[in-house]
Amino acid sequence: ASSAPAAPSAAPAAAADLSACKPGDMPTHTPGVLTIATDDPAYAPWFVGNDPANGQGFESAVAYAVAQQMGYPADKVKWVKVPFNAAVSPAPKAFDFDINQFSISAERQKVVDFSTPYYAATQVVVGLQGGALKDVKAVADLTGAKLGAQVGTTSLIALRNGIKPSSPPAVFDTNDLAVAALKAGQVDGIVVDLPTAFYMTGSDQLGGKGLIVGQIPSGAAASGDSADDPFGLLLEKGSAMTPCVSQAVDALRAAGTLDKLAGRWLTQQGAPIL
Amino acid sequence: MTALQPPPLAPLLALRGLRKSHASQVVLRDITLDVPEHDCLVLVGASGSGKSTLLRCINLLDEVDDGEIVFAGRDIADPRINPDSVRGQIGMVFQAYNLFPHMTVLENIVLAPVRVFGRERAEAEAAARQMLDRVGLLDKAGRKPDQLSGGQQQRVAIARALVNQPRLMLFDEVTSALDPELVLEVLSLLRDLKNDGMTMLVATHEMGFARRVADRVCLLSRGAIAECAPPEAFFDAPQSEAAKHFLGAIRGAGRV
Amino acid sequence: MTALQPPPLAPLLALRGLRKSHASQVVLRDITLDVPEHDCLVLVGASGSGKSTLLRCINLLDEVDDGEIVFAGRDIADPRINPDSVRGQIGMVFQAYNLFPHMTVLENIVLAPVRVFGRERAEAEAAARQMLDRVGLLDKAGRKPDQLSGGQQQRVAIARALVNQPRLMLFDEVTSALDPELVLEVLSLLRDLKNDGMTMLVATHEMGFARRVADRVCLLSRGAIAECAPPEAFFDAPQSEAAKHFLGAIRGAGRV
Amino acid sequence: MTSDAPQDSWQPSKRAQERTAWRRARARRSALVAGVSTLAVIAILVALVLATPGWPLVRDSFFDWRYGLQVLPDIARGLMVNVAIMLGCGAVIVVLGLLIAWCRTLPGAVFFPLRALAAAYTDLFRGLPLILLLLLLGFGVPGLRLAWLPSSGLFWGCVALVLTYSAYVAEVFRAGIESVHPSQRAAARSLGLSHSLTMRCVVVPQAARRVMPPLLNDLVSLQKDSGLISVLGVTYDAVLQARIASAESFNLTPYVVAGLLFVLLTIPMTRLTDWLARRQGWTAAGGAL
Amino acid sequence: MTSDAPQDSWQPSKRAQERTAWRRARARRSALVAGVSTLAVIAILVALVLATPGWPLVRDSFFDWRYGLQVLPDIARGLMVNVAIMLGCGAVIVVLGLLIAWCRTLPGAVFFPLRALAAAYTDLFRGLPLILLLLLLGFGVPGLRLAWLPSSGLFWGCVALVLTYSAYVAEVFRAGIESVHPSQRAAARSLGLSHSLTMRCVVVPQAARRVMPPLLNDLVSLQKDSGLISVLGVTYDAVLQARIASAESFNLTPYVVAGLLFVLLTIPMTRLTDWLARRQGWTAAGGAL
Ligand SMILES: Nc1ncnc2c1ncn2[C@@H]1O[C@H](COP(=O)(O)OP(=O)(O)OP(=O)(O)O)[C@@H](O)[C@H]1O
Ligand SMILES: Nc1ncnc2c1ncn2[C@@H]1O[C@H](COP(=O)(O)OP(=O)(O)OP(=O)(O)O)[C@@H](O)[C@H]1O
Ligand SMILES: [Mg+2]
Ligand SMILES: [Mg+2]
Repeated sequence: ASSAPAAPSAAPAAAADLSACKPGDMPTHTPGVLTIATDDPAYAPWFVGNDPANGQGFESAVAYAVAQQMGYPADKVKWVKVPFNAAVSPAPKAFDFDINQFSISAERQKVVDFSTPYYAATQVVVGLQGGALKDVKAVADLTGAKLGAQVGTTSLIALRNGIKPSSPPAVFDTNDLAVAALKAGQVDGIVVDLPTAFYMTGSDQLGGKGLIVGQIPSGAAASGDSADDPFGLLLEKGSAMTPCVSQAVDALRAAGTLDKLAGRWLTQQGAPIL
Repeated sequence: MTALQPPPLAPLLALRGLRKSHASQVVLRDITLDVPEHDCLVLVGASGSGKSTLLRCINLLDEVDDGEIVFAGRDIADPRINPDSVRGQIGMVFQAYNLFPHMTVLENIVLAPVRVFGRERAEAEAAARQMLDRVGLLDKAGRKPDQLSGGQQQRVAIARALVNQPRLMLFDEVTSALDPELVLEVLSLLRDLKNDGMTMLVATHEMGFARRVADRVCLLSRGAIAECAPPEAFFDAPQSEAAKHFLGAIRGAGRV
Repeated sequence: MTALQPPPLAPLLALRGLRKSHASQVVLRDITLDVPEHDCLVLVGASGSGKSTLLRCINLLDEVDDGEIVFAGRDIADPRINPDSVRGQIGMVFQAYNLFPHMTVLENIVLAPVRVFGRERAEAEAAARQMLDRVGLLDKAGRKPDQLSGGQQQRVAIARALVNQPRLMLFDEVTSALDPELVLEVLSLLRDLKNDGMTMLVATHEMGFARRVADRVCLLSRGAIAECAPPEAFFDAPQSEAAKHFLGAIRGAGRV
Repeated sequence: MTSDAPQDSWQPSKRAQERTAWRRARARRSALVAGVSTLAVIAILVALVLATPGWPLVRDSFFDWRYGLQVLPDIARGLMVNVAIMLGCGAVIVVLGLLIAWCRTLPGAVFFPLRALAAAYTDLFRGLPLILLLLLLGFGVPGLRLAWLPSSGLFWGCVALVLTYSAYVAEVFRAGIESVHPSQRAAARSLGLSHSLTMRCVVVPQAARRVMPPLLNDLVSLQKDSGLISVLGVTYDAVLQARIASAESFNLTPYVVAGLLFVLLTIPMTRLTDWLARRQGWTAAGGAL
Repeated sequence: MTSDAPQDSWQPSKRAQERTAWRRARARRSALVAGVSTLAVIAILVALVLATPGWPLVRDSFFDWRYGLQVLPDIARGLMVNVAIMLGCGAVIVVLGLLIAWCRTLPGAVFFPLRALAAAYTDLFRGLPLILLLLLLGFGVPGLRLAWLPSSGLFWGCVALVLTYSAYVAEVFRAGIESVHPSQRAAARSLGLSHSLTMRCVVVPQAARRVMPPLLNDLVSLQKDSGLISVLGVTYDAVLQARIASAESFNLTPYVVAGLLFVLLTIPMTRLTDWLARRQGWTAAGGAL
């Protein structure tokens, strides 16, 4: 499993003019304040208690770190709740950037801007202890299983391309519903990113009966241009702040802050590779 | 005419102390009446005197408040009676015709024979066509009721009721929309029916009709029977005040 | 009666070569007819001969295929005419009454005065009550039509049409559901109307009515006017074959 | 001319009393049979469910009343949003729907274009999924960045609801209008009422009562769908509140709470419209035949 | 006894021809006015939209036809799912809805319990949000782990649809049944038809035609809601396909494609039912008055 990716190459805007990045004084949505968005509900372990402003959870911590880097201390940060569709729509955005496990892809960059990646997740299969997947040792053992994943995530792509299941995967609106289906025995397993998987099995979300079956080997998840699942901060298409945000992310990565935060908030090791 | 028939033993229909009210208004009060088999009883009375209501009660379309309706020896006002078995033996022609607008004339007529009496469709249609021919509407068999004139609708309603060959027929203003010539036809139709043994209860404003067809004429006045008599006696020597008043008014209108 | 009135100059209503067909069936053919002002013209004819259709055409409820309907000097069959302005001056009583079931009797009657003629509601209600009193239904003002007997509904329909004080009244079977006494009342009502200067076109099967009220009687036969004559001439010396046949049938029915 | 039978001092005969008693007894017996059998069926079902191996898990997932009570205030607040949107849009929808139905029933060849336009409107907006209209109007229109256009997501969400539901309601009204017998129209026109007065005073009132139940269908479903506006990120309706609450706790009880609140809200609405519809005009249910 | 006027060799008079010509001309003119003004309005709107600063972004988001074409096969396949569910459930729903409406209109005190049960059914299932029923049945029931109960999510999803929509359809039918004048029922009963024959042969046929438009409303909306089963992760309906495609690309064109397909599907359904309804019985739209 990898955490912060080594190269910032995924964000083409990174090479743009950086002279406009005056700390604490950028053309933000609300002057003088950095407005950061995430969805409602915001899920653990990325956020804690559905409250992004508490600084707890990986993405909340990253957001504050990026803000700090850009010259906006915590009291100059304002959080807004923006649903997925609104974040990706062509309507004017009510935020400066949105942090919500958005995977970077070329297709998506036609409508929005991304910062350089702040995290890269691997995808794992979660089942139930004593369930149909308890004896799975290799990806080949999974092809006949009934698996599901959340719509719009790299998990779904990894499921499709990495496992190539014999029956179409079950697609869920949210991971909550995927978990409900797993609990009800409607699916044998679900594919989620590794931190989420640890959270699911560690909390009582699966009633303590969750089981991390294993990682889908990276590369098997290949969806066109990205090998793993790099998350980027999402900005309005053509936003003047994209280079500055990327610059801040790059700086945090270089300083090891991202790794440190990941280590603090996310459990990332311990899943066998299938 | 009545003299030709032997005096009937038990009435086919006997009403005993019938009472019916709508909300606060008492529409029928203490109606007692016998209709012997094969007889034609004509109900006359002012508008709103309760003629239609009485016919509806006999056909169990309205629930009476009190009293008995003895039909063929059974008290059909009793709630323990299955009204459908009774209604199948009683035909009714409504004042407003009440044809089924979504069916053609022919379908209107064959509905009951096929559905209720389980007759073959072909046979029922043949009988229906024969009935239609009798009321002069054979060429309208495929029409919808909305495409017929008032008199044509009334005749279809008559055909529909008669095709079931009921034991008792209730006619409500059966000739109101008919021209004189048709009245004659319907009149002779009713006479034929009577000769075939049909028992009839006819509510009408046509005094000529009452005079010619009735075995007995009953005057309904304010929801009660004021007088019942053979037509000659009723029209020529009325006994009750109500009948005298009624006939006086009619004479003034030149209707008798 | 006709002799008392001066001969009218221009007819209030003149039909010229009227033709009307329903789908493939020709219902009215080449109807030409004058109704002088203050006259009462009675239409008689067999059931289905086209009486109701003719009245509907005059009231522009049906579109004619051909011909002119000259009302008060204007050809109202012309599509350029606004039919509402015409209908406001013509009252009609339908064979099936067509009362509005969601309104009380009183509301039925005041609807047009208030909405079309812009009269004060209080004033309109007073007029409506007066009309209701004339037809003997003042106590039923607050009832719904479904709670009335057939004859009561017919009288409400008459009141509803008359309260607009139209220049021409079209009555379709206006006494069919009425008892003889009421017929007399309605008859005198129509006579009063005539004396007040109303022009009337009445389709009826009541020959007694035709004889007593009509200035002229017209026989409609198979969609065409067979004969038009003053009542005495029409009933006692019919000219056309159709009229002779019609009257013969009526005599047989004992209706004249 | 005539007058009704006078009131009298009638006392039901013994026969009538016996009949009434028999009818009552039968009604009571049928109520008893139905009540007992319904209760029995429910009891058996409940017992069956409680005995299943999965019940404890399902109970914790769906029927955690303690948690339900805890989220109730949030969800009730969300329900207020549903109700507010339903009331606001509902009024516009009924008026617009009536207008469109009206256009569709205009007579004569002259009004063919208006009829065709109204039909096209109905076809289009009834056919389009609400979610598409919400996205298109809620994001597409503000995305055009026109200063003089309102850019409020709530506004455009309401517009989407109005467009969709007015198409449904128009069809409901059309059915009602066409169910009024043409002779009623003829009678009104013969009194001199114009087409539009005829519609307003005679046809629509009769139609309105007949269409009450399907109209209420649409209002109930509008109330639920009003929550869809929250895809635009502008409102917190009851279902979104339930989703948020259930995401926090991995517990689906909030959905059950929201569902029950919706039911509690629709029942009085149903009774009210039924009562309104029944107050006037004939009524069939429970009648004599 | 009587007979109609015989056919004749009538030729329209010059006056009649002139009137017909005038009527035609007026109809033509109104069609022209309406057509031109509609086109003008559309053209102006389109021009306005095209000129906005945000248009290129909106175009790329919603009207990327190249991308739309690319996702079309997936979405069309999804639509087949919608249609299949709609047809399968639709049949059950109509039958069940009719049955419930029937129960609600049973006469007499004896049937009060049945009426009350039917009313309770309608209240409950019309009021519950579909999403709750889907979750409860789709996850709750299989969660009970009863071997003898079907555990297919698709099955329970369809049950949820049937429960919800049969409540709606029951109300539609009830409105139709109650709109048939009681005198029709009286006439049928007087012929000896039982209550149920009266319903089947006289009342329901008349009601059915009157309720066609609202019934179609419910079928159209069922067709769209059938996609909601996909919250259970069991089907790929058109909207889910659109969501998957658009979530991958952040492009909303797939929704537009799905929306257009839905509209294309509902239009023939609408025309068909209109035609069915109009074939029999009176009709008002475009009539003479
Ligand atoms: N549903 C009802 N509710 C209240 N009153 C009613 C109802 N139906 C009828 N009535 C009243 O009952 C009385 C009798 O009505 P019915 O129809 O029996 O009269 P009728 O003798 O047939 O009169 P007609 O000769 O005019 O048809 C009338 O005064 C009428 O107003
Ligand atoms: N909508 C229609 N479609 C087809 N034919 C119709 C329609 N309306 C009426 N007719 C036919 O036109 C003829 C004339 O009907 P109309 O109602 O004018 O007769 P009428 O003289 O009033 O008869 P009645 O005395 O029975 O009321 C009838 O044969 C009838 O069947
Ligand atoms: Mg009567
Ligand atoms: Mg007629």
